Amino acid sequence: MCLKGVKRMRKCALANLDKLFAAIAENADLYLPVNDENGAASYKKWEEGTEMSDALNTVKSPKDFFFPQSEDLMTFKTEGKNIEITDIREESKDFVVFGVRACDVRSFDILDRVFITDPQDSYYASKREKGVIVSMACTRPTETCFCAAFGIDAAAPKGDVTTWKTEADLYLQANTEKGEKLLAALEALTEEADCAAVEAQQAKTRAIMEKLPLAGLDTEQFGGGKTKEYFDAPEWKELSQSCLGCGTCTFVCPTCQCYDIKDFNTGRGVIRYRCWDSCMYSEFTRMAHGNNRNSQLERFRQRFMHKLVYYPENNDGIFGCVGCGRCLAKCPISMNIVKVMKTLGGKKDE
Amino acid sequence: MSEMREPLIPYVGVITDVRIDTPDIKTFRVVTPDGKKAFDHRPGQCAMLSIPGVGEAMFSITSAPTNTEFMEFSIKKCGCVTEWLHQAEVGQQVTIRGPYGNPFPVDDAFAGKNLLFVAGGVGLAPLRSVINYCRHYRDRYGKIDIVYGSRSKDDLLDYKEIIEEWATDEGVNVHLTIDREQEGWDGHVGFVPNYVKELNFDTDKIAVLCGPPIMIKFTLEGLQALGFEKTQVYTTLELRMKCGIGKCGRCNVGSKYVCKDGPVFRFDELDELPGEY
Amino acid sequence: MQKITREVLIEKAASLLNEGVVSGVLGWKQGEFAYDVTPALFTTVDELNEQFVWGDFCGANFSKYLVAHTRKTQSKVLVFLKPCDTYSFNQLLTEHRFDREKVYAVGIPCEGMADVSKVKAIAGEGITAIESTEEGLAVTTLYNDAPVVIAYEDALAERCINCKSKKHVAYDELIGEEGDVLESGRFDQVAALEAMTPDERFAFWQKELSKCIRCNACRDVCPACTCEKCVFNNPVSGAETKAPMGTFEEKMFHIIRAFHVAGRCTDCGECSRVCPQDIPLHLLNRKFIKDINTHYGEYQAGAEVGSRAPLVNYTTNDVEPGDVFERGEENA
Amino acid sequence: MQVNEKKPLIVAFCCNWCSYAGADLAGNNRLAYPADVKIIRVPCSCRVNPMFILRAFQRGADGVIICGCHPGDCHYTSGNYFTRRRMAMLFSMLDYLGIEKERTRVEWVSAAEGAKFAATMNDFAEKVAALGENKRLEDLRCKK
Repeated sequence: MCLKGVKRMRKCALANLDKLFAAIAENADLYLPVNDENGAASYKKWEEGTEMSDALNTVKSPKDFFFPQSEDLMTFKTEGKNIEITDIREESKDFVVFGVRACDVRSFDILDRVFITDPQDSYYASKREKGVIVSMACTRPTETCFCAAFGIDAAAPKGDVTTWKTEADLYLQANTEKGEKLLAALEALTEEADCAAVEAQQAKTRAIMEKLPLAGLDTEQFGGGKTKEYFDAPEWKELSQSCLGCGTCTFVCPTCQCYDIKDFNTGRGVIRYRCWDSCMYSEFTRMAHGNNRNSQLERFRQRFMHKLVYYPENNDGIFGCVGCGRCLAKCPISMNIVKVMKTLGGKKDE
Repeated sequence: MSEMREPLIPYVGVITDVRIDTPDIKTFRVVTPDGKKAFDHRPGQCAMLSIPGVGEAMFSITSAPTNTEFMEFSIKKCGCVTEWLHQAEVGQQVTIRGPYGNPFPVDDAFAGKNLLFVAGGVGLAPLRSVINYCRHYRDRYGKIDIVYGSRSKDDLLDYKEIIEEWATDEGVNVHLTIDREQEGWDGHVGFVPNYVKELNFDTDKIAVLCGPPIMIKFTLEGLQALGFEKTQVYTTLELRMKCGIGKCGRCNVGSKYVCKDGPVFRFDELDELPGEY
Repeated sequence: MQKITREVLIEKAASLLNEGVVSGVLGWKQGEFAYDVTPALFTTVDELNEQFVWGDFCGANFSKYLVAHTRKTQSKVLVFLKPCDTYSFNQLLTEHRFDREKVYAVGIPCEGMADVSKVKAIAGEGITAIESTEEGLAVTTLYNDAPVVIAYEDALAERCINCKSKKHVAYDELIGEEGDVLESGRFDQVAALEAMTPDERFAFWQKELSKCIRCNACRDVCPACTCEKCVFNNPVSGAETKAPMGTFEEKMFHIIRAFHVAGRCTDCGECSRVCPQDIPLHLLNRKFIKDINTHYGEYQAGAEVGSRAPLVNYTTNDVEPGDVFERGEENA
Repeated sequence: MQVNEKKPLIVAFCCNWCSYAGADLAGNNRLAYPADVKIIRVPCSCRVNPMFILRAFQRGADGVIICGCHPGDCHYTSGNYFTRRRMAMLFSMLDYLGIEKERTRVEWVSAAEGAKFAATMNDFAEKVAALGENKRLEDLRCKK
């Protein structure tokens, strides 16, 4: 939000962006979206000469920074009958994630509500504490975007610092103490600015948002307490029938947080690590005595019910989806949460 | 960093006793390396045991909280971890973390009530904790009935303790049954749900069920036929778990996480959940 | 642009449904956007009329769905097969993976499918409509005033640029004209990689495979991957892994995945199509196909039902493992 | 034998009927071959799953050699013919991925060829040693 008088707006000429990045990188590791040769963006560590991607978003979400795809938790040494446990947690380094979109910023709130509630997950929490989120407002949302359905304003993302990239300048505004600290360190490279350019850009973006094909997607009919209403809906059969049961949607999703804990025997000891897991996988809930979600229909339903009903039920009505559109773009069979919402929600109008 | 206790990092535990209960169930006694109980728990709570390199699994703590010296786990051989444990000898170290989950409401809903425990097979393990807790604080509860059944006499868990201690307690009635006739068995023969119906219990009590899903299903129906309300019947669920703290997503059923919000549920609470357990 | 229209296919499907020959139709269903098409089972003519789609984004291969589908039902299902799909169809039949009696296969010609990422790269983001015209795909976006017309060859998916065959090798009925097996340049990229130095090849694959997020989409979509329990899912196989850990696991996964389908892979290209990270997985499969052709004689999996896959076969004078490098290079 | 700072670790899968006996014969005849060759006995060379080879590299092997009966002499009639095809395909794939082709080998060693066994191992160990440590198929976790 561009609030005159309340928060200070700073700007930095785009020509000086590299200097700005260099200044940030002096005190912390700086990560920003970078294009590969096919134009697909992913977060990379900034080095001299790294060019920030203009892509709308990265293929993988930035949840990796706090909840990496795989992460060592502890190690064991066994000798005879004895076990020695080593806590391998280390002090995380300060880091800055630059250019996070509004949808992904919201995803951190969603993950926080899982990992930073009692009992706190110290692996996640320590990284969250050390990480500074610098968000960037969207200017060219695409057809798969539907963040507005979840009350997210793509033109005014949250995060520790919000930035807007205009033709000539990068506008920066701090939202938190961490953000203030970062901007204070960049004082020399930025100058006081007014909000006019930002407001003009926001108006333009919001006008596009209203024209998006998925604008007006209705979330009203979902939320906590709707388990009975949707769980046995006959539509699940049709929706799930061609699901391959792969983990693409889960792994590109910024809010999916199911994980597995596994042991790896290195020959010298055992590393206990955790890695992303997917409720879409057939062995996710398999136990020695059976599986409580045996069919792909049940597993498919679990994923969407969790995002649309179970999560909001436990978290003050906040949905477990941010409308980033990654699953829409990447699902091998083009089945996704929007189709689920429209199919399940649509039946109520009839 | 390390001063912050990370819930996923376990303690070291030592197996100090292995009791062979049935052909496929052993009971393990676990303490910390300095001989103490690893942590306090409430009846019905669980703990994560693991063997590094093999895996980690959730087990109900079968010993009662009133036992302040050690914890016991009755474990049936059925997967990687349990098979490994069954080969373990006294002195073997394992890792342990917990306690996890909600206990039975022994101090509120159960207080002053008559209690009926119905268990099948290894389903006695979680109930043993609460039964012994209630026996310990005998004056806080009314009459206690225990219905326990298994495939055969040899498959009855804690048989010695049941006969020598539970059955001899004042106000505790033990009803044992086995599935099929067996030489040397002059007790009741038949499935647990039918036996519960035959015993025709009064509805002035709280019932607690644990056993195979099919037993729970029919026992609940039997109790309802006798006039029990779902609000009077408790059970404890078992689902695949990895983290034990309601984060990894595996034991999620509806908006509940069995490891955190369960494993103890009242049947009217279960009605609110989708039937995926 | 496809030569056969949607209406022709609907007419065929509707008449077979109405006659009671089939009880369902496996076909493509229109999604939210012009390019997002979901494989679906249609059971009524109304559904077909409303949602069935056939066009330049109908890439999904239905052969694998027949495995699960023919198990569930007693009646016949109609399946539309593009030429490349018929190879997978035959290969699955060779491996006795579905009941041929329960399938009514309709071959349809294919002019090649468009790759939506190529379309996006040219027309930009924010696609609101795509129309197939004589000149090419007319793409309307939020940010362009007039539709951008993309020539079909510029939007063609990689696997279709190197289409190996327009000939249907299996069908009960064919709609449209039969095509021919083509001389494709599908091994050119493999040969180009072979011509590199080992260091360059290693760098290439290291870069590509390190992108892997182990979503298993390549495996789960593959018509050759129909094991009841995949070795990578089986906790007792010793190979169960879920994440690309460190430096090794993703190489292991992709080598073994390709190896397990070597000699059975029909080169349908679904693995590369679905990869969310755009890893050119077909280059692994094609390497095996090329090697098999070079060392054990030309072999096209799925070309005929009942043929013996090269890796479950042998001759007494096969090439020695130590000699494949030399001979491979001669033929490169 | 030329030795770098670190001796190469070599895993040799030997078929029970020919090559393992060949190794035995090499030992009985006091023929020297590097001690860093770790022999894994398998019932037939075709028991060697490609995954075994990759796992060996993951866990620190610098070279992997598969030894079986001579083609035509398989105890199970045709096992080694299948091995020959499989390994040809696998080795070619590893080479395609940029993994040094000298790190893998298949050799046919009969029970009578103790000398060949020792010579093969010496030669293989030398070639692998010249390549240095296996970096391209390593798992860093196993080196911690």
